[in-house]
Amino acid sequence: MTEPRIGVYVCHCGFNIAGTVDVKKVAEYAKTLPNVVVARDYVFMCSEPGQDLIKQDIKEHNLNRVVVASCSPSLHEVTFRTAVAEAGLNKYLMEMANIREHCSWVHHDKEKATEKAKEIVRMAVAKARYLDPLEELEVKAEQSALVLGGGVAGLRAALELANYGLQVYLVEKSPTIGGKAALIGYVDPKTKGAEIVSKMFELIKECPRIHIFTNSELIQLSGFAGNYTAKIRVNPRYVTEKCTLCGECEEVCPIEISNEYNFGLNKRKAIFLPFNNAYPPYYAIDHRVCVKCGECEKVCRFGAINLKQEPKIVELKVGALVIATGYDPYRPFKGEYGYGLHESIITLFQLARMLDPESPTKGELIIGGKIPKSIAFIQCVGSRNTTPGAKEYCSRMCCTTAINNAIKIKEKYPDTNVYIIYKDIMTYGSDESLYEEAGKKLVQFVKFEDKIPRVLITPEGLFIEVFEYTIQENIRIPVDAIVLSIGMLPPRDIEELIAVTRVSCGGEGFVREAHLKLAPVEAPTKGIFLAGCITGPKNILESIRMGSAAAAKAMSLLSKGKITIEPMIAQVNEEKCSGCAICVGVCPYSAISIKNVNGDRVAYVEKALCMGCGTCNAACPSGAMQHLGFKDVQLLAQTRAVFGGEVNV
Amino acid sequence: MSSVLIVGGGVAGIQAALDLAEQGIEVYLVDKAPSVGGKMAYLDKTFPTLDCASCILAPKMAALLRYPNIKLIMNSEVLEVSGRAGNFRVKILKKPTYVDWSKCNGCGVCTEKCPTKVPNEYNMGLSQRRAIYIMFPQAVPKRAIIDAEHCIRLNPPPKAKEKAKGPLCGVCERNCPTKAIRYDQQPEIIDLNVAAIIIATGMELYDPKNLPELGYGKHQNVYTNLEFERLVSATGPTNGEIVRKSDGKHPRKIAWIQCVGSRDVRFNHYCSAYCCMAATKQAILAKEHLPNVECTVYYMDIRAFGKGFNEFLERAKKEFGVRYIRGKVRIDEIPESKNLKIVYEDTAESYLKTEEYDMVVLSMAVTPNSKLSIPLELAEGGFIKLKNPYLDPVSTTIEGIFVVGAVAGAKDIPDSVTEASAAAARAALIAKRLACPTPEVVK
Amino acid sequence: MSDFEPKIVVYACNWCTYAATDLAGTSRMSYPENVRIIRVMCSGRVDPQFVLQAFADGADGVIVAGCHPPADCHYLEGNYKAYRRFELFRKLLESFGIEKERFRLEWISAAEASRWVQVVNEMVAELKKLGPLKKNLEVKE
Amino acid sequence: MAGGSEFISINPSLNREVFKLGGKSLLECYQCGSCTAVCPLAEELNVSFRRAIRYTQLGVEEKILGDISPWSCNLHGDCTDSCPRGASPSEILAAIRRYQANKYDWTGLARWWNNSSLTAKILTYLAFFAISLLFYFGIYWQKILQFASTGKLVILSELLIPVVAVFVVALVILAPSGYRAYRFMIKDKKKEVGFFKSLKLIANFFIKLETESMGVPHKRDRILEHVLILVGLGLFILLAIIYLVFPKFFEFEIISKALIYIASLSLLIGVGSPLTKRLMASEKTHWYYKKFRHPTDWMSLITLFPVALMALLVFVFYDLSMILYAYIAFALLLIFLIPFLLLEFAFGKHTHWLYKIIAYYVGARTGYFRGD
Amino acid sequence: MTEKPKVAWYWCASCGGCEESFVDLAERLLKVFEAVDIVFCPVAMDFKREDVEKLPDGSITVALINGGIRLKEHEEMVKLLRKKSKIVIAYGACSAWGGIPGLANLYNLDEVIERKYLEVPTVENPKEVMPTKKTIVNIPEAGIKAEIELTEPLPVLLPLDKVIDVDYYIPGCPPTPDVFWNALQALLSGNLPPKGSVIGASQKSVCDECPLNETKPEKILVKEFKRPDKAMAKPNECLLAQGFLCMGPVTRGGCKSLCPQANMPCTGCFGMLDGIVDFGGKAISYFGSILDYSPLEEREIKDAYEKVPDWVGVVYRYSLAASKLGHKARLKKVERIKEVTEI
Repeated sequence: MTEPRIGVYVCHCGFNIAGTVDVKKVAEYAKTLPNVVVARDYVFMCSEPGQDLIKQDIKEHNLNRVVVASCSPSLHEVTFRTAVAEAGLNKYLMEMANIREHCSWVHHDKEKATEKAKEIVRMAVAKARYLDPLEELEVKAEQSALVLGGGVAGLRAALELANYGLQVYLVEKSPTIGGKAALIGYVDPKTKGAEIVSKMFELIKECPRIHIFTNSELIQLSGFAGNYTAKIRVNPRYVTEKCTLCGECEEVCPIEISNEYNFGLNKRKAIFLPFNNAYPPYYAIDHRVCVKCGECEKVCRFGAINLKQEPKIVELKVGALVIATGYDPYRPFKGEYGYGLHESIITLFQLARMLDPESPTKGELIIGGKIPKSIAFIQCVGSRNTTPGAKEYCSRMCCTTAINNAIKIKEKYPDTNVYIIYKDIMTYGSDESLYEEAGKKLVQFVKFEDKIPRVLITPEGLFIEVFEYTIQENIRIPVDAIVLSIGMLPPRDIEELIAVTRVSCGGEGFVREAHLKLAPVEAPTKGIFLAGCITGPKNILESIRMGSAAAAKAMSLLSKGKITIEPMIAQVNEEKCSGCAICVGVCPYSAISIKNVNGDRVAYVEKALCMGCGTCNAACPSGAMQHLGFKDVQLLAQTRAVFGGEVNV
Repeated sequence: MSSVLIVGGGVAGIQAALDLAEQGIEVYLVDKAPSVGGKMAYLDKTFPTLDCASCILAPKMAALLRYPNIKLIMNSEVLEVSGRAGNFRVKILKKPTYVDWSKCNGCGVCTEKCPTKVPNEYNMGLSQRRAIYIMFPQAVPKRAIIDAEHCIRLNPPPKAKEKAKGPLCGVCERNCPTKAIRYDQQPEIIDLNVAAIIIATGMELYDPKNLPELGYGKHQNVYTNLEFERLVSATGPTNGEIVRKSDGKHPRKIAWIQCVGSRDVRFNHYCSAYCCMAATKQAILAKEHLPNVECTVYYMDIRAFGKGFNEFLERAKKEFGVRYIRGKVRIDEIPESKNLKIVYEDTAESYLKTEEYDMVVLSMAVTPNSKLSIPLELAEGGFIKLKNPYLDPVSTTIEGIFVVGAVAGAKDIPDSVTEASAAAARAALIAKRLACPTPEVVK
Repeated sequence: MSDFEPKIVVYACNWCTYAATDLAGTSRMSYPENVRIIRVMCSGRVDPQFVLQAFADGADGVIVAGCHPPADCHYLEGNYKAYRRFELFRKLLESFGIEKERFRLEWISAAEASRWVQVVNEMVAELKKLGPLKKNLEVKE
Repeated sequence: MAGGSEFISINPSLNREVFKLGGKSLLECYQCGSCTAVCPLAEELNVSFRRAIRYTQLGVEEKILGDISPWSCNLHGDCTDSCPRGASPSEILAAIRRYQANKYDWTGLARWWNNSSLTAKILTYLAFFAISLLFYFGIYWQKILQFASTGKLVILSELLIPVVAVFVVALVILAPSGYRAYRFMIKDKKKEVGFFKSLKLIANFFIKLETESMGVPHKRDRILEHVLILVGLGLFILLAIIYLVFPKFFEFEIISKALIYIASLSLLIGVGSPLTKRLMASEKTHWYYKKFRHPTDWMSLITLFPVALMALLVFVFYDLSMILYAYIAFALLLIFLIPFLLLEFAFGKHTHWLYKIIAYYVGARTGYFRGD
Repeated sequence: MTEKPKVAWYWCASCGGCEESFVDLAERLLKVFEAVDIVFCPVAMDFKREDVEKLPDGSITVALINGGIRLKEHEEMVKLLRKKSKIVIAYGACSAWGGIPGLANLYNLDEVIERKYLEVPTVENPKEVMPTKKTIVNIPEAGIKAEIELTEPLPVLLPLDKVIDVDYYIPGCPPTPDVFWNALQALLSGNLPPKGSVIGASQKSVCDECPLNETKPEKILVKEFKRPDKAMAKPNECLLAQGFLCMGPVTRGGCKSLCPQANMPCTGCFGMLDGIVDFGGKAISYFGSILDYSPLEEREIKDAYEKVPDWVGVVYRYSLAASKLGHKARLKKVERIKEVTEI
């Protein structure tokens, strides 16, 4: 390294600095510091002439480091970096000494403030001596994105991205896209989830840049923002696009299982069509239950069934990943509010499905074989710590959904007594109007607090015993049917998702966003975005918006065709690194891994993932990991300079 | 490539601007205030993480300045919009700031020298600022502005004007190190051509004076929640010390009243969505500032619906001992002590109770800033109507105009930020002429 | 002892505490001259070695300051790493017989300029009471 | 939660019943308690109107029957003004009162009467009128003409006896109902306050409450109307009894005449004022005078109005020496009065004076009044 | 054949283990003797101080010094050797960083002396006989009358480089024969790194040589810290990942990871790597980093630390005297050593 030649520039900032600090003296003092070639003061360093002064000196005095003693770097670091860069110096060879916010503005004693300013300059000069030139890196960004999950959030994100001109791969685990929105009946008093989904399918069909993989899952993800390589396993559907939906195969299929697409309200065969408008519009064979008897193959007149299909592995290059794998409905344990013990105790999802005209009951409310005269919704099942199996969080959508369906019931069956047994009604925002309407439609609300309601199954029928909070009495309500308003759980396969994508989980089990408030659709890892209920319970509108928002983030990332990587990140000295792997565990962004170089374990920093916090540097026991711009030697030099010492490392 | 206009520089507007600018699209960000930041800039901390609001907002505000393709048009409002998606013509009225912002460097000398003191809006009138002022220390852009109404030079008191021979005062002009003061600045009309517009004008607090039974304005120690937020904020009028307006003493008992103006057919039918958690947060902050203070929240339903909210609520109850009482209240002032008597029915115990508090905070409803010069259809509650939120998220009834944040429905910060990004995606498609504006047309 | 001016080295995280020190400046607050601020990106970057070096060189006090836990940290949980390291570090100081008042780990958010001023004032007062550290550390030959 | 015995079974159809009895906004209430908080009575009276509404919503029959709070309500309507749900707690409480009254009534007629449709009510009245008309203008007509010819208004005991008898019958019917009401109300409560002290409490309460209410126009009107009706009816009954036991009193003509005029006018104004206000009701009219109120509310006034009018006419005609007309008016008075006493007084809305007194008494005795 | 290089070997506050390591060279020892002349070696040969003093300045090619500087005598001797030697090597952990005896720096000298002469359980000293600077022995019956002067202790134990300039360091407690051999090779070949370097050992940490390094999980995060006296380590599994306070990551390699291979956590006797300024400071930094408690679990974090009673002993076992603060701790005037005693 060439001997440092440092120029120091002390700013008056009008009187802001010069009023309290003797800037001339500071500049004089700076000249006495080792390696300082030139030191000047000027009235406004940030002004054009001030900047020109620096540029001129860089050329004249052949400076290779610049220290500007003025205001906070948060204000003008960019300004001065640009200035030195214009003079042909690497812009990271500029260091600022904050003698305004940290000195002149907070002190009044001119002499002491001047002394302090000198020391601040000395510290900055000490650090400057060890500054390295750094280069911003650029990597090419693939113009494609992978969307995981074909629910409304994923579909929205896919549409947005495809319209933007990116190639989109939509990977869906089940044989159809559409997710749960397609199944849950009315999402508001006028709109059916299935309608929204079918309209989205129309748009998807129009879009040539969306490639859909159903029956598929992501099994491996490597690389970094802009350059991910994703491996997709495509499980066989056994039915080809020759299928005409005639349905003959379904009749001959000997296997019958509970139909998850109707939330268990009826049964389906091993070869089945998930729902009427399913997309892609072909039958599928559930490979988990199919016994390959071949009956369907025999009966199919169109030769659409091929039982010899094998799983395929597809490798995709993508620039960004949108995770929208949604949620699972809460699974009440047997006996939780009588669940599983009585045919008339059902879940909110089943009820909502039932009220959909395309459900097995054709939209009729038939529970336990009859139309109930009295029906109760129990809220917060699986949420807000009500039962031992419940989560602590509120599932956000169940109150609104329950009330919405209660209104539907009241509209259709005005004589049915509808009770909603709740803890707090969470009809936030404009959904409050539903709560209001429910009152007008004579839906009854029963509030409980800490004591949870109990369901009694007696020969005389069902009863709910509840300690009513607002009258502080135990009451017993006779009902014909009970609907458990179940909340949301993180999807069952979230563990695999985490293992593959290295996103992390919050305490409640959902994926953690980069920042709960200001980066709600970004994962901490650059290039991975989150949409829908994967980050926690949402309603359908919020999920859709999140789909668009996640798409916007991916667009921003990929729009320039390349991704710039900040240079002030961690760097490994492979000569020193012993591969002890301590840094791997401390990195909040999973940017560090251990790799093998010539048989030696060494840490490897994925530059595109590193955000430059430096915690790995602090943790590194061998000094092999260095945070560029804040290296040990730089910070030690700064520390020692407080006391006039020199660093000798 | 064409540009996008964003109306409103709150957190939603900022987010949308950053998302669009990152894609290389030119963005005009218009705000009626002299700084971006919106309501979030007033907050001390945010729920449920108790993140310091300025710590997370200020970097985003500062980031606006780093994009050469973001043009901040502050202290301005939209006068007129014509044209259609892809080619809107917009007229913007830029009101005079009386300071040449290209010269001003926000050093603040003028604000120290100015002789006129007026109530500081940023601190909800709880402290004073000068007639020439910088909106708040972290303002972006950090530029001074003269409040013409109170400036002696621009609006001289009639008597003084008669006596004086020449122009009055002029202290700021004399002291400005960069010679940026322009007393003769005139309003300016800016014409823009933009491809899409994002409305992010946010919300205002509902006027508490509409609820006389709560005595706001009449009783000194009744605060709105935004006032309390300033009071508890480290950058607020008391540097974060919670003291009463009437006697400057620390309160020992504080009550929060929920659903003030919300969920009430007489005022606003909707739930304002943020206030339950905001009150919980403020109660925790009060406990942190004054460990012996007793905090009580009078609520109807605690709406702890978002991520981490219920956990936050449980923490408030268990860790901080915040008391939650379900019931609506009436507030009477005790004239001698200026304490407040809250009369309520504890709906658990079913009879009328009265309790005395030193301070009462009203969790105000929000009302949308939806009175715009753009003929957008409004929905119930005065919120801007969404055309088809399921298929065309964040689109208004006019093609190419999108709406985000609280002006489209009361909501909290993450939801606003999400919508802002969503709108950025939709606007980007139009600005880059990549897609037909609305999906219906695709068919 | 009255004219003893302690020297305090501060490691301030860029996003919260450094912003708070800036805010203290822009708000024209006033505090003693005894502090020297070193900017790091995150309190999780601060290596206990630096603090040891500062003490060895003659610092009378050291402050490591970052964002409030649990969630203020710009880098998710750097502040907690700092917390874990410096909790342990305090044990070393204790064993070395260095008064615990000489080292502080503080959480100061970007808005808490007044908290920053308070911390500085408190620490300067405490250190003036304790006297210089260097005196205790010199090796008598 | 212990065994099932502690649980109160609810009556799911109760709320529908109250809904029909006029509690249209019953289920709009979301239990905020602001009705109690703003109620001018609540501070003095340890009752929760909200809870009564809640019991009704849920159908907790055994609690609602003994709840004194609906009877404590004076229908000031402050709650209705401040209800965030736009519901009308006073209206609901009135409906609950009807429900309670139906249950207190031992004959079951109240229930029939209150639940019956307007047509049924009118038909019932018409039947009464038909019988009475037949009696007075058929069988008794000759006698009337005879009296009229004397040129003096001789009110015969036999003419008054049916009135008093009907009144007594009404009281007899009411007495067990009142007792039932008392039993319901006193159940599960302890007598904590002495008898006289409780009377004092009630008096204090009334004076304070009514003094406060006099400041608000609609409240003042309402109180005055009640006072007028009470004075009018009371005077009439009193005069009738006096006439029967101490006819000499009527020899002090000026006094008796004045009393009679006062009684008639009070009654006329007391009934006419709310009736006109209701008929003229507009958007801005206070809740109390709105049109949408339950038929029983209308009936109680409509049926009383002719009584008042006829009573006045009797003496107007008499003073104008139109004796026959006075007799006819008197006959009509009786025709209207008897069904009024039998239906409205014994079963209808007017029973509320009795239940109210019982409720206040029970409230005072069992410590529901807070202090003096 | 030219004159063989002259080697001096001196011990200060040392246990003798370093000399043992010399013997451990085994048959390679012969080659050493072939290559060098030993001119001074109090542990094995009878040379006196005067013999060294007589040598011309700079005539000793290499002086190997082990042990920390505890006594005035040590100080004098090493200064003398410095004068006479071309190359001075701090041999072993004690000489380089103070070593185990350096831990005494946690206490002031009085405490150390009290501990040594009175408190240690194996000492029986009812008369509280303590060392004095001068002892006058007067036994007329035997006709003995003498004054014995004991050398004075220094207030703290100092590593060699705090007293004289040190050219090279050979680390270890003791240095393994291989390390010593490597260093010798380098010295003899003259192929030497810049002054102040560590020779004979590795430039990477122990982990690099440790076969257990491969067994590490992806992320090393532990819930508690274990010590070998309280917990049994699972064999063939990284000790650090199991929660043992293994100093391997921060310690210079070269020992061929002897301890971890024997299922004992590394104690750090090879000292720190280049670029690290304080061994213990760095060690706590990474121990603090791997403790896996999320925000708000302050109690658990404190408990985890409380379980280890002696953190200084763990992280500064060999380097306290050379640490930034440790060698300066608790200095007080020495009172327990009296000037004179008479027997």
